Amino acid sequence: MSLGLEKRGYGIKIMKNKIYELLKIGKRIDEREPLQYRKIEISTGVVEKANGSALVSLGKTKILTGIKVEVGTPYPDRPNEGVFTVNAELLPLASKTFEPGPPDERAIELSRIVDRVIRESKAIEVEKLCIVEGQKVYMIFIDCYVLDYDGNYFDASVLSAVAALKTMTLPVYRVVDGRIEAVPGEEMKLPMRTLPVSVTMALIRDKIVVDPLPAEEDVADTVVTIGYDSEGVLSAVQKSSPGLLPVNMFKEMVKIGLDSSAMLRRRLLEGVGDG
Amino acid sequence: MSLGLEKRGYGIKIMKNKIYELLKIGKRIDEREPLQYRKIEISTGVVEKANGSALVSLGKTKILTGIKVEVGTPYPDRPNEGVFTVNAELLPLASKTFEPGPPDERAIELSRIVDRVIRESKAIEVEKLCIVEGQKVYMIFIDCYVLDYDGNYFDASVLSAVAALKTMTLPVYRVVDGRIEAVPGEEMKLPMRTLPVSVTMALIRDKIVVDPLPAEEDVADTVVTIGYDSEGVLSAVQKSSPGLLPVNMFKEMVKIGLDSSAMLRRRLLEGVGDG
Amino acid sequence: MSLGLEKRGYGIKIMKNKIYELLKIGKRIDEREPLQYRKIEISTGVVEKANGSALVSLGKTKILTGIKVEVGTPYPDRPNEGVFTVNAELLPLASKTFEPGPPDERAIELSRIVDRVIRESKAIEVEKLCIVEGQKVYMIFIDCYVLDYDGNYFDASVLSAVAALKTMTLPVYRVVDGRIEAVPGEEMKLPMRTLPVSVTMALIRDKIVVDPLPAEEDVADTVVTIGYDSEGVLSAVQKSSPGLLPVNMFKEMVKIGLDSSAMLRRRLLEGVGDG
Amino acid sequence: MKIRLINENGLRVDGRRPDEMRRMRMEVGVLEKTDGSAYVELGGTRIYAGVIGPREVHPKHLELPDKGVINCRYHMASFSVDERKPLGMTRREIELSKVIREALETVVFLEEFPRMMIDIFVEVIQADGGTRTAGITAASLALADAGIPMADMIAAIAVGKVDGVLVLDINEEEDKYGEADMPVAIAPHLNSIVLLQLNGRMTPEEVDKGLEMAQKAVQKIHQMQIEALKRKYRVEPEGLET
Amino acid sequence: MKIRLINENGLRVDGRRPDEMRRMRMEVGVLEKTDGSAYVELGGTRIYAGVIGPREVHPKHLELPDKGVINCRYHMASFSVDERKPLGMTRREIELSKVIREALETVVFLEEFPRMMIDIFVEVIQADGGTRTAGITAASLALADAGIPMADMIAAIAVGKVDGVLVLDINEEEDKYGEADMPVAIAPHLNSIVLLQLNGRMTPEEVDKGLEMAQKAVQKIHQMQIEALKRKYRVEPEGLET
Amino acid sequence: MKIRLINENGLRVDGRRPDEMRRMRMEVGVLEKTDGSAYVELGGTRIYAGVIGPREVHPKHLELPDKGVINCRYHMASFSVDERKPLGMTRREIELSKVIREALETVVFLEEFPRMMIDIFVEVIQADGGTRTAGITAASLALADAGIPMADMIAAIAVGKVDGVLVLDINEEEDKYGEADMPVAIAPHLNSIVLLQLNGRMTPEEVDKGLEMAQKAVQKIHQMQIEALKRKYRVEPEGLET
Repeated sequence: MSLGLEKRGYGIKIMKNKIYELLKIGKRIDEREPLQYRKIEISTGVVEKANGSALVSLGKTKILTGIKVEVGTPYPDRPNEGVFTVNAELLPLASKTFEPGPPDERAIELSRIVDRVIRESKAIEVEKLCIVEGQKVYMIFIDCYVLDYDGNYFDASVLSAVAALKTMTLPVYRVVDGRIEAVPGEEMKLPMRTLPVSVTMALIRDKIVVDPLPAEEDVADTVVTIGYDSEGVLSAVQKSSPGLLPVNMFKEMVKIGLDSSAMLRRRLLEGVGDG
Repeated sequence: MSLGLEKRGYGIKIMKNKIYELLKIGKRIDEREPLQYRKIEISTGVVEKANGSALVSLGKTKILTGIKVEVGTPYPDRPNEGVFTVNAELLPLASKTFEPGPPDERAIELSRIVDRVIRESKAIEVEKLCIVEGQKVYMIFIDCYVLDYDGNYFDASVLSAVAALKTMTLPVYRVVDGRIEAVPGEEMKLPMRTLPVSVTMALIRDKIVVDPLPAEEDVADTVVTIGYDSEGVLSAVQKSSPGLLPVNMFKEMVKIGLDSSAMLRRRLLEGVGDG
Repeated sequence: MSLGLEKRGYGIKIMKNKIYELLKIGKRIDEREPLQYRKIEISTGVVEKANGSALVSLGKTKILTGIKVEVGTPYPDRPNEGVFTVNAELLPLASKTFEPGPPDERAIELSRIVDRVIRESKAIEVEKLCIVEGQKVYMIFIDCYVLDYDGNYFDASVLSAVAALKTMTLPVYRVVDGRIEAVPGEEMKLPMRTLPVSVTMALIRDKIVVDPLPAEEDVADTVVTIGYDSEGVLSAVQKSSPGLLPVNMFKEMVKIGLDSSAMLRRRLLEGVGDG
Repeated sequence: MKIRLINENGLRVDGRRPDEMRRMRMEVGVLEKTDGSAYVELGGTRIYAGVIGPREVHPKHLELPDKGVINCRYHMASFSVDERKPLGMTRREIELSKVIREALETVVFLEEFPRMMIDIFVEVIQADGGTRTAGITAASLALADAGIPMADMIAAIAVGKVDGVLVLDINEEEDKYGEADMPVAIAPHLNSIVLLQLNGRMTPEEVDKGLEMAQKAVQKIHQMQIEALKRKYRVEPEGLET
Repeated sequence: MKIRLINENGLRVDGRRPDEMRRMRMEVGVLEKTDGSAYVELGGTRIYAGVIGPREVHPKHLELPDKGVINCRYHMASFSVDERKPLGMTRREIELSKVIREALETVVFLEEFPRMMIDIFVEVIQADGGTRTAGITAASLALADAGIPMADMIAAIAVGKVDGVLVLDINEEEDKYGEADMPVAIAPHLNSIVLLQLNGRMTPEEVDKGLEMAQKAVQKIHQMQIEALKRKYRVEPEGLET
Repeated sequence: MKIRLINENGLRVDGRRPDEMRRMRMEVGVLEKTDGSAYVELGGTRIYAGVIGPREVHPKHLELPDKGVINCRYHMASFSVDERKPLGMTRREIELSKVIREALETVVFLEEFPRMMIDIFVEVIQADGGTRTAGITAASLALADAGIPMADMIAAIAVGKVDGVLVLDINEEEDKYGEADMPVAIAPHLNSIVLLQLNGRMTPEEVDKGLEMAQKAVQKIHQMQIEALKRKYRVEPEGLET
């Protein structure tokens, strides 16, 4: 069951007017410009026990992604492809609106968006993650934890997951007497095709802002996240909030997002030491 | 935990008197006679993706059963028998008294009664559903969904499940190089020994009615479901409601049920195109 | 989530004064001396379907442990060791404070303490429970049910579990044509190194009592359980309640517990017929 | 199905005649913390039942203004059966909790407990056939022990069919390899069935005959229940028996 | 990915042209116990939607003083898909329940139902592509059938890309082996998107073009919705059609 | 158990002396949305703790009229351990949540928060031994940072026994292959233990000696806690350090 509980009373209307008046003169409540992201910080390799990890700050929002690699069985219809899964948790210390317990619909939506941005852009070369066809493949578990939530966990999680993927290492396996074993001391990088990023935008009346704050999301008409690969091709879209999205406003978002995605990818490359 | 929450206040007593007065002159609130079923409609093959399916209406009660076939491992103590399981769900759009979430005790009781009527009558020749002894057998998943609930989901579910079984097809497997594979284009019918049906009766004071409406169940002293095979042998009984059931009234029910079961089996055969 | 809900109002304070005044003259509310256990009764072999079982009464507290043996796969890093697990359930008929449903934190703590007392004392010679190295080992399921709760389920559960282990029998397996089969009529005892017991003590101001009653636990500053093996070596400690435990009081407890453990072990040996 | 369940002398696997019950033992007031309790042994089947209440309904929104509610849990210990039962409630246990509750609900005067709840816990320590009927017999005793007013004290037994013969009180082996199992609970003074199930094939005549066997047995069980209650509540004449 | 989804004549696996929808059938008022209901068939996709409410919020603490709340469950029958779906809600179903709820919430006048709840149930009987969009189309009809006041009646369709070609209303095979799936729900009179997702690779230009295809199709679907409602509510002129 | 944990020079696998702690780093106020927070690093162990509250009790029926309630969750990230930890709470995490809560509850003046709730969240980002003790040290700092009045500020450390030698602050390898692990939390000004567990074999004398080692270490850790708090709350003299 999905239950709608957004409270939109008079306070929201006053706030919306205030935010909109600022936007009309190209300003936001935290002094940013409409199409400006907050400060991005990326640290990788922060959890040595993980095969890959990255802590990403986007303003005050903070996401930690860790990746674990196991060896498992491929899906029967994809016998020579590795497998990956994405999970996201909204830790209760990240926000007073998050609760402990099994992932709620927001956490599930987040994990599925991160998954989609990565999967549909074909970022991971899964066909290079086969060890023994039909029997043994790499299984990659990508787990994102929201440590601090101050809006836009979508883009921060994608950055964090991709930074962790880009910097992770996998053990190398060989087949000995029909059994696989890790080659001691050998490791490999994850083969990747592209570096997908996502851009989240809020529509406030006729104005679009990127990387919205919670207050901006509260007053927004709607919120949209778009994933792009390195060639500027879209790999995922999610309208993640109720509200009307005029078709022309969405077309505008696709363009704005494309610009932002290039900036985010540059920051990502710098952050993983490839910039 | 099983929790009893039936509310039986004054309204129920007035209703009971009214229903009983009608019964004394051989009438029911919907104009039926005491031992008359509501209109039965049976459509099979309604879900092409299922191996078998049937939509059954019993008055305004509507049940959709779909069957999926998989290949699995037999139980160790029955190495050459196929396996079947029955599940039932009370969809929340079928009644305002059904709630989304995991099956409650009513749904579990329903699924177990349908299972018992089929299993104990030995309707399915499970010993013909073995592919490789001890290793590979057919697994048959019978899933009943209550789409509309206007009383007596027991008999309607049994009819729906048996109609789906009777009209389903199974892929034919052969063993090639120690592995099993489906023979392209070949299918077989499910081997069946008998066509079990169930008859649900409500006792209202000293009167018995078949196929009770919710209002009749509400005022009934108790409700009993009896399963019969094609030879008139009982395969299942369930008193599914609190209340006193005098022994002689139950004996009467066994007889009434036997008559109704013959009628239901005729309707079932017509419905599956064998009538 | 662990939620603290102990209610400590004025009633508790009055009770605490009363209990403490008695303790100052070496008495307890049930006439025992501070370091005296309640009456212990041990019956073994009470459930024939189990491989081992024991019903233990400690005053009015009653624990039934049953043990089932299966054959399973060893852990990869312990290819030639058998496996055992402990589970504990607080049956709702044992106390009005227990609720049906999945084990709560108290039940989980109990099962983990019983596990620790047994596991860390190396009581079970797991390396003798291997059937085929890396493939087949004995799996021992120790399930403790609290049937009646009148305080101190820790020590009673350990007694019950160890009595069941000490008197249980395991089937003997042999390998025939690469498959294992039970040798008909042959059984063996569980190989054990030591007989661990636990001693639970409550601190009430500066007084220590063993085997506390619920009323004593309610007023206690804190409660501690210590496990000992046959040589008087500690294998487990658990402070299982909030409250301050002065370091010297704990050192005192370690000594008191050692004495009580010897008494408990004697009772255990009598109870299993080895005394 | 080559196992023979009735031998050439017409006797059953455990030597009983078809209409013979296993040894049954009952004791009332066996638990310390419930408001009523009982222990029932029927052959290898062993069961504790405990009743807590009437007490406040929890959670609150389930309370009824004009009558009490009954909660019932039938639960088996993991080691009570041949193959270890997984922890948690199986679908079978959930179904049996329902039919046992409905049987007991039939005789309890719920109108006397508006806004209250009565919890009934049936714990199967060992299962050797007939656990639901022995469980009802025990729960009924526990309710009586708790002083809950009832229209009648329910007693219950299972009838079965093995090798084509109707038998009383089937044990697990008969249940497993036999043709039918029909558990019956009866309110004896009201001459009415309160629980009835059938798993397996029986003709209408066999059902009739089985019910009669059950009715007779229930009279005896009911008598034993009364004895068990008397044993607990009897004013002991000068320190005789326990 | 050797399966060819567009043949030499530019036709799709089921013979359709790229911009051709599958046969769509709608019926309103198909369920007995809901306050509003609808059935939608789109090719092999078959969906029931039912609306219950407005009614009291349960559990109570979820009620809002100034507006109503909407509950939505998108659920697939176990046999609706090629490989049996396990019982219970998958993560996919939970996500789709959220986006469908948000789409519908956008147009319902929630302020008119303070302290009330509206339940929307979407049951997928068979899934052959486009279940979320057909589900929204059905749910929207069910809301209208229940008399819930709405700013607009939503209609929805998926656009996809297969073998490099933009196609309308992709079926399951196209979804599985194709390059992209873009479900779109639109409030036609408000000319606004209310649900939008994309799985798969599309250039900005393709997204634009796909949206235009969806907009056109949605107009048709909206018309069908109105026809379906009319069929139910029309005063029949002397016993014509059903 | 052939792994040697103490070498010929009496040094441990990571080169430490038996009574030597690993490098410990603490920082207060590291999270944005909690009312108090801390980060603690102890060797490879890394932990965040956050405190939310006092706030209204949810669900309502758990509130106490005369004092506050404390909720505590100790939780490990899936990748914090060598073998990926499954999502959800393991039995170990549930037990540790209980003992950590009880330790903290001992010193918080709960009477000052009638009808209120304080949530304590301990998140283990990487586990290299001593997570529960480092978690308590962090949680205690977070409580202080949140301004919750406490009788004392708890500090904690684990003592262990490896190759027969008592060692302070065992790391994961020592925990795995060693003989005993004894986590201890102490309220230093009250000179009392607030958490104590032992897994493994230790003689009474070793337990005594181990406790003394822990007591000494706890004094140091407590001092570090005070420094960490000062760093945050100090009025910075003209732009010095962070």
